[in-house]
Amino acid sequence: MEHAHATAQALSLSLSVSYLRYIPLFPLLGVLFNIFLGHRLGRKAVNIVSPGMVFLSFLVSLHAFWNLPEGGRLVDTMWLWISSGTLHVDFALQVDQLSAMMILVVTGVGFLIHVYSTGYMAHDHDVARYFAYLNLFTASMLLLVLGENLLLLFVGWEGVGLCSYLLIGFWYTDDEKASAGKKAFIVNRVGDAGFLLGLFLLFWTLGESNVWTLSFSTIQQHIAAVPAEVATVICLLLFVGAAGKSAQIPLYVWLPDAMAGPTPVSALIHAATMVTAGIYMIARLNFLYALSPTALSVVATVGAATAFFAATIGLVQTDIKKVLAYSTVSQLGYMFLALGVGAYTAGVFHLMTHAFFKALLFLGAGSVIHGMSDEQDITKMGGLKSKMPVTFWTFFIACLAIAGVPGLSGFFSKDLILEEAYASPLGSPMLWLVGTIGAGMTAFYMFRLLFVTFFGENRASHEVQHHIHESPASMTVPLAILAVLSIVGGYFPLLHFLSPLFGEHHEPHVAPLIKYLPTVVGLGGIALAYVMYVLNPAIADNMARGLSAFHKLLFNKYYIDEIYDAVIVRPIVGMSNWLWKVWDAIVIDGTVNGAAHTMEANGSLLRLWQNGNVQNYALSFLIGAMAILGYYLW
Amino acid sequence: MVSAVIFLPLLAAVLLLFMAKEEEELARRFALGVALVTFVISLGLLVNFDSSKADFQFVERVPWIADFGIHYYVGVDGISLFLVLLTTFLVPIVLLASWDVHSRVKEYLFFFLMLETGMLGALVALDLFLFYVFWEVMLIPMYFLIGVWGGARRIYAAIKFLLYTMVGSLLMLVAILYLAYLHNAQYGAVTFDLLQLYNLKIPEQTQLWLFAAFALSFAIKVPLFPFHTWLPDAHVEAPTGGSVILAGVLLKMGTYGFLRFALPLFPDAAHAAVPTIMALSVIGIIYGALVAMVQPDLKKLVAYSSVSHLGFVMLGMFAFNMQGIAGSVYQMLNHGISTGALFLLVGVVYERRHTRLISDYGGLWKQMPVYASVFLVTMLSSIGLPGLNGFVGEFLIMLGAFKANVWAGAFAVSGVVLGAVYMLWMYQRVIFGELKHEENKKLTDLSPREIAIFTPLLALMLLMGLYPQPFLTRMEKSIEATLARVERKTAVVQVEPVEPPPVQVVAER
Amino acid sequence: MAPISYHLILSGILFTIGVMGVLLRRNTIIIFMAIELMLNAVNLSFVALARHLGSMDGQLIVLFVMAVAAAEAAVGLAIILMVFRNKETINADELKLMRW
Amino acid sequence: MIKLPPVNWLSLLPAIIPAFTGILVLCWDLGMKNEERHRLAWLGILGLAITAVVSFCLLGRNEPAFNGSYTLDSYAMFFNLIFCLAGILTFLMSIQYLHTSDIHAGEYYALILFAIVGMVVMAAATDLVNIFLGLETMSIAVYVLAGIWRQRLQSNEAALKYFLLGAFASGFLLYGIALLYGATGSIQLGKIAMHVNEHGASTILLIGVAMLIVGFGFKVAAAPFHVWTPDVYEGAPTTITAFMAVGVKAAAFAAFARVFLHTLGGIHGQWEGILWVLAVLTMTVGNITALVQNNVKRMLAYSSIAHAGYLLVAMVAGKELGGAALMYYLVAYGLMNLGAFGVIIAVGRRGEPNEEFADFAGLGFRYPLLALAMTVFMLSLTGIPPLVGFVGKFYIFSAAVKAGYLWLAVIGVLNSVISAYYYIRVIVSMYMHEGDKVPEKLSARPALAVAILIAAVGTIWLGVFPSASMALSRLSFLALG
Repeated sequence: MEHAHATAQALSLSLSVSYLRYIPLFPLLGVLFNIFLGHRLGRKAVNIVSPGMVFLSFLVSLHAFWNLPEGGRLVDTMWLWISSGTLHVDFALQVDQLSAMMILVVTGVGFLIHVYSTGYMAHDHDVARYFAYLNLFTASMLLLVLGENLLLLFVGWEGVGLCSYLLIGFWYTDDEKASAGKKAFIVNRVGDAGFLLGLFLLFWTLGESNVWTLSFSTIQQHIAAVPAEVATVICLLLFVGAAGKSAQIPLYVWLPDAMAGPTPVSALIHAATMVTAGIYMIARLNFLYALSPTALSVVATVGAATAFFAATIGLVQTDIKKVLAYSTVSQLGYMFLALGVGAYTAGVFHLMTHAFFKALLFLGAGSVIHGMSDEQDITKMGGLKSKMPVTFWTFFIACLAIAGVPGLSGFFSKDLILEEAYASPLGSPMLWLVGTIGAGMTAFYMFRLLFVTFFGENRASHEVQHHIHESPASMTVPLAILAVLSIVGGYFPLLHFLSPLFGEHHEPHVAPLIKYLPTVVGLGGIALAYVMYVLNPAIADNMARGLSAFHKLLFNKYYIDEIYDAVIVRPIVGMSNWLWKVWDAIVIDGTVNGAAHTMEANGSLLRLWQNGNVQNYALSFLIGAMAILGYYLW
Repeated sequence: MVSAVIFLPLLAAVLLLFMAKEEEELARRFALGVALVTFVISLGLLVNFDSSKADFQFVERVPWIADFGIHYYVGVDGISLFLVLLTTFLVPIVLLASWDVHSRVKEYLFFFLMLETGMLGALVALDLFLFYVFWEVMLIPMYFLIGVWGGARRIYAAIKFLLYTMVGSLLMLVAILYLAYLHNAQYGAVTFDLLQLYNLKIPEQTQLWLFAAFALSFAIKVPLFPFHTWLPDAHVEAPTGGSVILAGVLLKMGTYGFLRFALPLFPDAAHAAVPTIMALSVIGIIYGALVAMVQPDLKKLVAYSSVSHLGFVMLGMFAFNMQGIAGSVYQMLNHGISTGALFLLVGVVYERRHTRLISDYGGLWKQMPVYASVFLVTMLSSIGLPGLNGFVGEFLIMLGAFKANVWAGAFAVSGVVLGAVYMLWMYQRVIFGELKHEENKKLTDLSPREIAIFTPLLALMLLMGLYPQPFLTRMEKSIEATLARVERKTAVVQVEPVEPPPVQVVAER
Repeated sequence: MAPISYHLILSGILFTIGVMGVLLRRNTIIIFMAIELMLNAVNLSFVALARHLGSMDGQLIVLFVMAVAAAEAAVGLAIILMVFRNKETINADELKLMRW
Repeated sequence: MIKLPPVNWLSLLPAIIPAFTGILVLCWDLGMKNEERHRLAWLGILGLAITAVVSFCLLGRNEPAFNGSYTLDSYAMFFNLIFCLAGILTFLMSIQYLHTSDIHAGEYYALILFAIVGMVVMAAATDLVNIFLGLETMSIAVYVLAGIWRQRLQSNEAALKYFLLGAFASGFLLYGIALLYGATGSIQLGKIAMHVNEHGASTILLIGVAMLIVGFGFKVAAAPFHVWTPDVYEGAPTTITAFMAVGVKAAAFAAFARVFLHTLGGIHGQWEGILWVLAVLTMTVGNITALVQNNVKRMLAYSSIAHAGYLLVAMVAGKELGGAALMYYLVAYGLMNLGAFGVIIAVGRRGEPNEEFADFAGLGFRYPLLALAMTVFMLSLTGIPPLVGFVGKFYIFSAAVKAGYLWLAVIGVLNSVISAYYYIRVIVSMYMHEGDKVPEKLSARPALAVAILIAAVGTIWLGVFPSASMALSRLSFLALG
């Protein structure tokens, strides 16, 4: 399937408009409102204004979506941001097919989560600060997807990193939560460092042939100026950034800990929007990645590895949010797998569908936690089916979707990825096989979660059971809407819609076995989960006992965190202590003070020469005279 | 106009001396008033500064010592304009922040205004002798500020600061003398006029040791890596106002000195020194960040962060390309604002709790929310979050450094990561977490006066982050002129900046 | 007439004896006498040189030197007397009030 | 009848006036009651003022007198101004000082005037004998002055040491003159210069030059010959120490420069090596030993040795700029040192000299004006612009750099950094330590206050507007021809 993606033709149609700026502006106004007026006007006003702002920008996004010229883009240049020497960067926003889809997802799902949060945070006293951060996050995410050049994308990129830091550490009084936020920011920063290096290399390589730009459309026009091997380095560096932001193998450690934040935050940031930034960036720079197959294969292998690896950990987790977190890491792995094999549309399609059902799963989990008065350990739950029907049914639909049961959105996007993985020249049967096993495991742990939480009888303490209630309307309505989207999402004509960017989509024709095996494996996974956790729960326990070593390894997340701490964090802190105590204090200061002391030592030595005796003075006098005479007599 | 800006503070300082000892309030208001007036006049400089010209503007030239061809010769160009503005902008803020200094207020204000004169003079002097005079005049008030109003080990810190800087500057004096007599040998007249000295044809060998003398003096001031040990002591012991000015402006004297004197006067030596200084600045960046990480004392942490930030500035400068130098000049301004604000914040808490140890604080957000949010924005600007001023400077520097030397760029980027680490860790231990200590429960939030101090700083951080153009366009021409001088090697002819006209390919609007 | 070098050597020797006297003897008065000896040694060389060069300047200087030496002796002995009256000793080793 | 040869009285005027005033003081002292003694001081000041005015008017002229052995040239007149400045300020400081120490005023003032006569003769002499005569007149007067505080043992000891070593050094100087006379056949500087320029240096001449260096080295307190200075300066009464540090050193340098830079300029190559070593040794020894002193007066003694080192750097720098730099630096050095000693006197009280660093503690904020003056002097001695000390050092180091002695300039600069430490220690104790010493109110001692004021204003004024005085020193050195 050759990549006849759109040549210059797509760029001709770029309408200059001036209303795009309002999309990020409305949430920003929300931020200012919350900071300055939030406390004074009280909870009521905050609960109306914050979601309202997001809804307004949703409307503007819709407007932009309708007027999007066929195959072209809307551009809104605001002002000249940085211009120094040959660097020339405008503060400009653009909407093309990819950005249109992204802003709709961000504002749409974002709005639903804002509404949900009004309910979820009902009894939290610091609501203004919470919504200020949430609006700031939405604004930065919009800036990220609307940015017309790589630098603006980076601004949004770090902006969302900041907001995730603030929101994860929202309940700052608890040290453990605050350090989780810090961990997220620092790991993101490591990724951003790679991103920056890639950006510099791109800028200067283009500069070689006198093309001074960072804006996507211009880069695309002059992409020929970038030699292949340099392109590989650039793509890998940018992929480091993406891995940092979208939690792939080396840099995924922050996402599970990010669950310390409030659940709607996890839903919005760590499921629907922020973590997809990496995928958006690679999709946005597809013409660059197309130059280096090696980079693409690296992306694919890392994606597949992450998908499989995270799924294995997800099997045994007992914290409801941790399971969902690892499932997100795994699904992101799938998206990178799709990008890696060149199936950009499939990747973006899965991104959209994943946004819907994963947000739904998190919100469902939030409503469960809310009901179970902040209990997160699923082993202490059970039998919520009857007590929280809406939550159960929406949760059930989402599980079906993510497991790839035919008919729902997950099936369309995930199976498409697996087919592409098999069929595409960049893909390989091995990738397909790993993907399929992953799909099976996904189905298994999702339904394990469903059965343990909602089926059987409730294992919580008596008074907790007494309080279990269905969440209020403000929480259940968004759940319902998202459930509908999870079902309908698969049928959006996205593949055709994105064709101007990624080229006409051709159905990969693959042997029926390859095409249907993942679905079968998925259904098998569900059945196995049903057997193990509903029919005869004992099996699960003795299996856990049987393979206890393996179980313990998985449960402790392969001890990755402890390894990182020992290999990276502790040596750095040790070295800085050494640098400070030894190098600074002893070596440099030592020499400085030493010089001062030698002066004084000599001083006290010379001082002894003045011993007060006249004849001693006459002697030194004579020595001086002799020296001068001696000088002349030689 | 320039001379008015320089000598107004000195005049006010002398008048202050005659004021009675008791009315501290009057003395404070008078000093603040004068500082504000100076700021307004310096704004006049900004307004009618013509950014299309590269050479010096508002030039004033009066013969001073005829025998040696020394003139009182001052002028401003794109680079020094903003440093002058930074000085006149920071001094009123610092005076406002020193409202709670109660011991010997009159002398405190006297030394501050005298310090301002010294700094401004050094920034606008175009005669090497005059520059040297102001360079030394700057030392004495700072020495007194640290020595008299400082903390426990103030005397050691003050003497160390003074002697350390003096060693460098006196060696520079010998180099200046040698330059003047070289000019005499080549053109027959002894002169200290910078513009004429730019045209000197200096043999490579002599250029090296001359550059070394200048570079040593400025490296101590910057401070570049091995010469930085005086900075933490000076910062920790100096009073809040002293640290802000020390970090805000005095450190920039070193980098400004490199850009104005060391680089254009000795182009060949500058090129020869690029690898060493780039290595030192990269080490400085990483070393500063690493050591800052383990500091128990807040002020020491910010001091080491300054070592790291100024390592960036030096890196950008020695990239010898437009982006690098523009970034380094811009970062000088940013560092002045963000580190100045950081020190003020530390001062606010120090004034209330009289301790600088991070472990004594914790959970301040609940107690002082406004303070915590101001601290948040300042911290973010200091670690270079896009959208705030730090990012623009650091981005340009890293871009320039990456072009000059890929590895330097790579290590500099790691500096950005380490920067985030120590800042966030400090922020978490001070602001987040449980409100454990009893004393912290009694802390009051920012007073209106303190808010008045931070609003202009925060506004500038945002403005310089989102709309840096007015600054960058004004610097452009002077930086091009300096670059042309640095590139000219020993060819004496004044080479116009011959850069291929950049093909400005911008997506059609 | 003996060549000029004999006289110069003699005055050199006298001069060195004077210097040795200053260094070795303890008693301040004897030190002072040794200094006078040095001055006279120089007078000798002046006279010898004057004769050798045939110019009167040398002789003239000797007169001046003698006058100065006399004045110096007066003042010097007065000082030594003052020190003796206060400290009962003029031994150079004891006069060590001020040192380091 | 012996016809007196025509005597050019005009050239002698600057010497006659102080001599005459001295005699007047002595006579007036006889009939005077004890408490009006201070009037003698004002008489002395009047005399010196007249001398200064006369010297200033005679600046432009250049007339030889006494057939070549004495001249009236602007070089000598410039030095006269320095001597009068030193004399006047010492007198002002002494008025009050004599009350706290029971020194007999009459002889005291007369001897200072006679010492100044010796200096004037020394500066104007163009003949080795006159130099010797001037030197001895000055020295004998100052030997006595050093020991004039008879009750204090230190003063006696100082006088004795100064006398013995002074006489010892004059012995060497004389021997040098003799050898020079032998080698060149004349004692007139003009003739010697001609002889040296034609025949260059014979060994006898070189030995003579060596002896001269030893003789002058002692007077100027150059390194190996400086050992007497700390004891004598500390022992002598502080006003006399000030007078010695400034006046005597200036006079010695006047003769030293005239003989070496002008007369023996031809063989500069031979003796500049020694002076180079002497300069470095003097600066370093002076500065390093000063570091460890804890008596301010003794520290200033070592610092005056260090400054002699800087002056030797000017000597090494030689003809073009060196001489002018030397003269200018002597003015600067004079002002700073007189001021500093003035402040030490101001801090002292009857009975307790208060010369330790600790005695200066906490002075900064209790006596702001006095402390400010001391800070100005200390900073100027360190060489911080915009004070006269810096301009002086700048002048000397530019002379050294111009003459190509780069390393000398670098060593000189590094020495100033070392010197910064012990000068700043005074400021540290004044401003940064707490103390309770209560010196007498300055207003009670107007003369002393005026002296310190003159010195301080001079230090600041000549620092900020040095152009005129630099030109004057350059012209007067060129007048040597």
